[in-house]
Amino acid sequence: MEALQKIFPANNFALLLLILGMPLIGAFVNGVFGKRLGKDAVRLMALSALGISFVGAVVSFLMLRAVQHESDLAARFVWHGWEWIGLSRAGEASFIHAGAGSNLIRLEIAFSIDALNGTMALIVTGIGFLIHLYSSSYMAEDPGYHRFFAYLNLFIFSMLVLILGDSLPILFVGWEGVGLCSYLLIGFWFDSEANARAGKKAFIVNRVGDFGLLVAMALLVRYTGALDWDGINAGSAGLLTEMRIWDGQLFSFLPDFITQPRSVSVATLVGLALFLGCAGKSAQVPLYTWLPDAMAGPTPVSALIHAATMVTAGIYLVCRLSGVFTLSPAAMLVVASAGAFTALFAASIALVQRDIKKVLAYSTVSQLGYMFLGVGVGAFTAGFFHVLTHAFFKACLFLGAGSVIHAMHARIHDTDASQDVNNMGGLKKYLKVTHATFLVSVLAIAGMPFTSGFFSKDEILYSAFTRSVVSERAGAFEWPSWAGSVLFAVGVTAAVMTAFYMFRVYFLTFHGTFKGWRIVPGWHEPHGHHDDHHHDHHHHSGPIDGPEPHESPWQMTLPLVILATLAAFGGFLNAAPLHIVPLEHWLEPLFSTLVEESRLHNADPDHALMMPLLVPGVLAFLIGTTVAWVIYIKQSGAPAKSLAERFPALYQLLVDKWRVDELYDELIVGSLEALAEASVWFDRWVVDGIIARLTALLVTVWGHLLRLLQTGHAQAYAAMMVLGMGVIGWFVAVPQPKVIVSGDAATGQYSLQAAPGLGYSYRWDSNGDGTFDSEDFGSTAQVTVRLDEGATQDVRLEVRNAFGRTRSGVYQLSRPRRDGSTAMLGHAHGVAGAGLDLSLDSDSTRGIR
Amino acid sequence: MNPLASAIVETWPYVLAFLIAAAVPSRQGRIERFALGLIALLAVAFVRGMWPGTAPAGETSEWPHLLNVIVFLPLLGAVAVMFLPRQAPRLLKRFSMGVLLADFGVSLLLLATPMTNGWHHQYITEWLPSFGIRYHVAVDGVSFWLILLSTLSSPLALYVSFGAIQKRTKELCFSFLLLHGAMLGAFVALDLFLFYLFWELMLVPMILIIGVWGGTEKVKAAYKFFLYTMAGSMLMLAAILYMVWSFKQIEGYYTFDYLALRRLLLTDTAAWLCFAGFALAFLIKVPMWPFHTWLPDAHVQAPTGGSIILAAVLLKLGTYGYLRFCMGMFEGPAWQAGATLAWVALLGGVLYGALCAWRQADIKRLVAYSSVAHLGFVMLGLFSATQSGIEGAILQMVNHGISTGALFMLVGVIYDRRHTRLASEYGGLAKVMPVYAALFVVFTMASVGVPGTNGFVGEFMVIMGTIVSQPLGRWATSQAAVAAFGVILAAVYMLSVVQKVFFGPLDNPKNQKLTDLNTRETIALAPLLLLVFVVGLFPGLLLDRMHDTVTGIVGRYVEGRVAYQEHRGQLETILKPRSGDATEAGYPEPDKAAPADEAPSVAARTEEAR
Amino acid sequence: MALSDTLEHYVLLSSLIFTIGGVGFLVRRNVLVQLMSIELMLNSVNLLLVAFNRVHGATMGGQIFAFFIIAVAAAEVAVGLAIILSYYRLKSTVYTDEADLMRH
Amino acid sequence: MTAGDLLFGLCAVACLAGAITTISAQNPIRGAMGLLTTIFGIAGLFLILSAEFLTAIQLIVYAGAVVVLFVFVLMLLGADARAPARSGRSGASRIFGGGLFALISLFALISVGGGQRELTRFGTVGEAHGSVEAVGRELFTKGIFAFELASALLIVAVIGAIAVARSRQGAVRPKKVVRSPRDLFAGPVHPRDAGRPLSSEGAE
Repeated sequence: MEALQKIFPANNFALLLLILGMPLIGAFVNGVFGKRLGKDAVRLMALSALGISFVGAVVSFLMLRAVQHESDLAARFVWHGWEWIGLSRAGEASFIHAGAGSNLIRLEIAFSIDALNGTMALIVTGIGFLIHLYSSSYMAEDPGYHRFFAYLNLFIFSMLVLILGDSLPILFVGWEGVGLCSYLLIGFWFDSEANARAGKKAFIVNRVGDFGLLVAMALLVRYTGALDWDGINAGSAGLLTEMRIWDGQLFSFLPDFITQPRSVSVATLVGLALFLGCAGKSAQVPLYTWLPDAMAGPTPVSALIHAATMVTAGIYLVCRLSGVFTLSPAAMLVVASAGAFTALFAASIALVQRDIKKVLAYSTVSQLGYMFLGVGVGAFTAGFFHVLTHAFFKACLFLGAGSVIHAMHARIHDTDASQDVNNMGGLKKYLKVTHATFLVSVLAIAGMPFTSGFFSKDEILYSAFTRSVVSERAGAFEWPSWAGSVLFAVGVTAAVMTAFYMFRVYFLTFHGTFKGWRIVPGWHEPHGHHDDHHHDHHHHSGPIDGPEPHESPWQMTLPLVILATLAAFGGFLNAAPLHIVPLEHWLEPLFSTLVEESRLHNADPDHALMMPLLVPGVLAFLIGTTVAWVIYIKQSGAPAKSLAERFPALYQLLVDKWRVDELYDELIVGSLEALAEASVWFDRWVVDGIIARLTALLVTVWGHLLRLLQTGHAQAYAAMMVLGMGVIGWFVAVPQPKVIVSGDAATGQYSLQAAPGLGYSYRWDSNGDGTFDSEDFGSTAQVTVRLDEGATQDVRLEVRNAFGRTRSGVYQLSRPRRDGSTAMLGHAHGVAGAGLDLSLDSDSTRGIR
Repeated sequence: MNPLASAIVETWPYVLAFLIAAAVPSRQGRIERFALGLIALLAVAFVRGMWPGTAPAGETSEWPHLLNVIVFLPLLGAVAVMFLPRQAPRLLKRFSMGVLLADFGVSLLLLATPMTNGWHHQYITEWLPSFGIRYHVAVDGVSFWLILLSTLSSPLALYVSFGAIQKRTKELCFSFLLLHGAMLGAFVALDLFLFYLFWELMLVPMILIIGVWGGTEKVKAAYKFFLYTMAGSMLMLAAILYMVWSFKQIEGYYTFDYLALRRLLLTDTAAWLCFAGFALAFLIKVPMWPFHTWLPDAHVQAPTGGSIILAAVLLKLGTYGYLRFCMGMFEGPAWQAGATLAWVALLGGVLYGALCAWRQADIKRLVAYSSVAHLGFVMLGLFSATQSGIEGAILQMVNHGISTGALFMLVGVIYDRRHTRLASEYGGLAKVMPVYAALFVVFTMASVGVPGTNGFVGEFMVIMGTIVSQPLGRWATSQAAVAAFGVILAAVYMLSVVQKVFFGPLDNPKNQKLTDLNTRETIALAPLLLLVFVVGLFPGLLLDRMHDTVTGIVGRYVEGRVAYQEHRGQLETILKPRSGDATEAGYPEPDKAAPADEAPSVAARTEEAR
Repeated sequence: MALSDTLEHYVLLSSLIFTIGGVGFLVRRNVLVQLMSIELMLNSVNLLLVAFNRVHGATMGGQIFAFFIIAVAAAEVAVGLAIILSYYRLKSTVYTDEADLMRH
Repeated sequence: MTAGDLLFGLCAVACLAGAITTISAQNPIRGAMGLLTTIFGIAGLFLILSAEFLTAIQLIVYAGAVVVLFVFVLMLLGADARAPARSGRSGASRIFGGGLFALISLFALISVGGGQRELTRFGTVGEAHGSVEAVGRELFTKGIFAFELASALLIVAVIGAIAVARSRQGAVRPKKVVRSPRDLFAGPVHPRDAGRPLSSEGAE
């Protein structure tokens, strides 16, 4: 251990590179060279990559544990990469102007591992390894083998980046990375339109969540000035500032609740934005719709991504940023109630689904709801604990379902039919191991006492009843007193439903008689690929004969066994009622550094209510189980049918998943499409019409008008020329008494420069006495005049040109006073002499004698 | 350690990169393997050489003629092409490729200079002294990367064109070389006359490329492009002349130099008009709503190579010009207009462009509208006028050049095979063209801005710069939110086209026999593919070099705005004081021979007698 | 006073002739008449030159000028008439209405 | 009222009358005759201005050559030279011409009559002024170069006249003009490309 700590010091923990790097290398090799290397090499590469990084995760976990043992503080190992980008702080411009330059928020590529994400990394790599092993035989016949494992390794890499990233942007990298991988894996059999569409839907719904994450990051940059975990927690005080989100600058006749300004603390905004991201990734209301469709992917993918790891990223983020969330009770209440509602809602849908994977998917959504309920009420350990246990039993359930489907494909080559529980039944005598493991996991998720699910779920319910989040600030939002009990009630109801639908699936699948025999023969493949490898039984027909469903190879059963064991006994990691709580001790130092105790209010500090509150949980398990047993074993499904017939509308509504997808299609997608159509129309006809077509039209019109002048007759052009010459000749023939006055008010020296012209001769009246300085015209083109301050004087100029025409102009010069009253220079008035016509006035012309 | 070992330690990354890349192609082909290996090796060298902190410190000696070579090599090449025989197309192709690659190589020398604040490789010489017009070129952290971007993308574009175009090779080579030289000139020119000259010179070869080698509506598109750009640049010319004149009124000598003219503090109306003149020219080029409609037509009609150049470099001249000239010379108006224009960039560019893109049947048209959206981001970053906003904008210019250029290349690939660009014609292509599909998805993700790719870094920095921006004022937060929303839309339209083209059943019989990427296309796409990840993971390589310059720009912007506020409402045009820092090296001093001989402006106000 | 030895009268006369010629050139559409109008103008200029030469009697530049103008006029008429002929062959008319190709 | 004045009056009247006839006659033959009258009048004025040589030249070249040439052409064209049946626009143009005439002559009158300077009287000149030998001497000493140029010009003019007037086979059609810059893109850039499609999709 010491040796290891020497090799990997806490502040430069290069072991993380190994954990992260191996899956990446695996992805690259499998993706680029896999086709040439062949299946065995691909399998070897993928498994070894996962195995090594699992070992690395274990080692670093042990090292963490060693450190935390000797010091009860939260241990944390960091690896600093390189600087990524620098971001401006708020108010940059002002302190640049102050000459301070711009000091940036340095974001670096850095990874860290501590109690929380150390555990997470164990789950990801460990369960990831098991599922890789499983898929290595499950996908054996698929032509896209190398592609599949490349995606899978890439996913593990992105997931590790997500949980190990030391700052929000790095987490975001992994966040989008897992989204991308799930997009690729859902659409793995892309040649059916539906799968591709499901992948796209998943990606885009996740993008909606990412929008929230981006906004949250922006707000954090502005108000905390940091994006790495430490910095955010350090600067989280800045999040308490109120932000004006609505200033009622509107018409006064509107009611008050519109026109009065509203403001909310930034922490709430950040919390809600973050939760939008979490809801997108962890399939919570309102963004859960993508997860059931995501079952279009191969079953191991559903187990790994859509049950065990990726979908829990939201809970991880809430735990990681618990310091920010707990600042805003409102946001936390939203998180908790959204979780509770999701748990109930998804469970209600799962009651009637026929597709085994769909049932599991909705149960996943519902369980994720539980987790959010847990973290929402501030019981982060409980929520995270449920992440763990859920990873165990749900992965096991999915893999078991995969094994079942794989067995069903012996009979049926059709995805939908092979996953329909009504086509199964009685499988327990064919699939022994699968049946056993499946049963264990069902018990766990249903919450049978002393299984993992029991402990985790009941701790969540207990905390939901007792705990709440308070804010130390006066006037801040406070939880209503009934919140706890309502959340608890909802949780228990959902628990009943969970027990019921899980056992429904179990009974329908493994008990009763195998209905697979009676399936009409001749299932022809509607499309090319399947997650099956029984092409030899492709063309069999005849309902009775044909292959029997059979157990899967060991690569598939071994993971089932391991996971089932974990599902059974994993609960003792944190068995609060028995006071065996290693996990709590393990995580407690971390959360105590993140969240001040003052923000979390616990109505039951001395756990007096713990035992009583176990009762409803146990009852829920018993009720759900017995009802399921009665309906599906005792009376073999008759009551279910009769119920469905009695309330057809309700039943259909549940089967159609409350028709939320349709709602979204109509409401959001439809309106967006309409908007897009409108803007395309606008672009073509309005923007282009005005900017381009209208301008062109104007130009054309003018062109046609001016073209009328172009007769093409030389005479017309000549006529224009003559007219022009006439005008010029006119100007030449008429003398122009123009003067440029220059000078400055300071000295009072003004000089008048007469314009030159054809044979011009001038005479001046420079002193303004009305008589010309010299009677006869001379060649003096310039006179200078001296003025006193404020004095004003007229200067008269008479010009005679070659034809003997004369004209005269008068210029008024005035010099401003020191006080700066503006000078009116060269202001002309009453001009004696010839006007603009050629009138022969007396003083300027002698007629012909 | 002995030299051999150290040499091995030094060189193993290159060797490794070379070997891995050379092993990638599955088909036989010595050239392809070698080229890919070389490209990977160069990428590694780039990363190692440009690693922040490793830049040569202090004043390295700069070769003054470097920019002249970079600019005039292609121009001379264009002249030389005119004298080559058109009967020898291979000679023509090799010659012009050689010239462009040589230009690229020379431009790599720029990397050696640490882009400290101020001008580098400055070269000044009198051109038309009587009008104070000088040949004044220099490079700083902003134009630096754009030069490299164009010197990189031009050879790729020409190389791709050779695959598709067999007609009039001579004219093609001539146009590309001329266009290349003109663009580079516009990026480095610091004399407004020189800038205007190059700016207009670009139009001629571009209109030829669109109009001669374009699609069915090529002439219409070429006209539209030409008229739009021309309309803007005329106003810019008027503004330039007015500024030169008013500078003469004050200092008494003519100069077209940027360094001198940016000192002008015009009267309010004049400042706004001149700003509008410049801004219109640049915003049309960007293009920003509502002047964007020339872009889809031009892109759809232009040949692949033309589209690449158009998207990768030509549009950047608009954004570059806005940053350099509008924000550099009219801080006050730019500051005030920025708050409004940011909304235009967001609603008209990011959202509207994305929505329009979503509904396009023609893939190329879709990519064109996506450029409108991307450049909306760029402009938003510029308007935000924060360090990270502007850096993100410049980075986004480069990213857009990389990813959109690659996307146009990829669209050209299927266009060459099927001669249609309608997405509905395709479907399930991932079956027959796996490599092509993979690359398309990668570049789609880059264009959508998935973290880890280059697109994300730019958009992220822009959004983060927007929310803390001061010019945008109280709207900064909501604008950042809208910008973030634009990220969703990007995913919507890009993924829909990917799904339409590559996924689903391969039902169109015409697509059954499509061949995957050929050697030429692979080689052309490889460097862009590497850059996507290099920039996405190590943006510091680029940001490090532009950092000082951007800091200086932001500082000048803020101070200039303050000066404008003080000068507000006065009737006299005055000059800002010389800052005297490094950015004023090469300021045009008046030559002794020309004293201020202009009479005081009383003459202007003299009225005439009847 | 005497009419014949006053410069202004010659100037007046020649300007009148010139004007008549110009008007003729502008209003008539018969190419031949236009050509004649040109001749009129040239003659008026000749007259002016000679008259001024009479004022400055020392030299004879004006008359020399007039001489050359006459020469040029002769050449112009020759070429002009030739052009008219070919134009006539082209359009089979001597009226300038038809001659509007410049418009395009 | 001297003989000179009388002669001046006659010649002036002749010039004006002839000029007006020239431009107003419907029949070009009459116009040619009017031109002849004007030429004779101007010749007379030359005589008054003691430019005997020019008088002779005027009569020989104009009356002898130019007018005769006109008449020849008129004969050649025959009736086609007459005014066409329709004479559109003539009314407007006459008004235009008349107005122009009036305006310019008014301007001329004023500018001659106006002004305060004395009217310019001719001085006396030597006998030799304008005589053949005087003009000849000037011509062949100072103006020899111009003289030679003029002869060259005449040669060129004659040759040009022949070249232009020579009748070709068939009528000459006007060449196709570039009606719009669009045509710059149409058509091959080089003869080698003639007949090939321009755009790249025409390729296959």
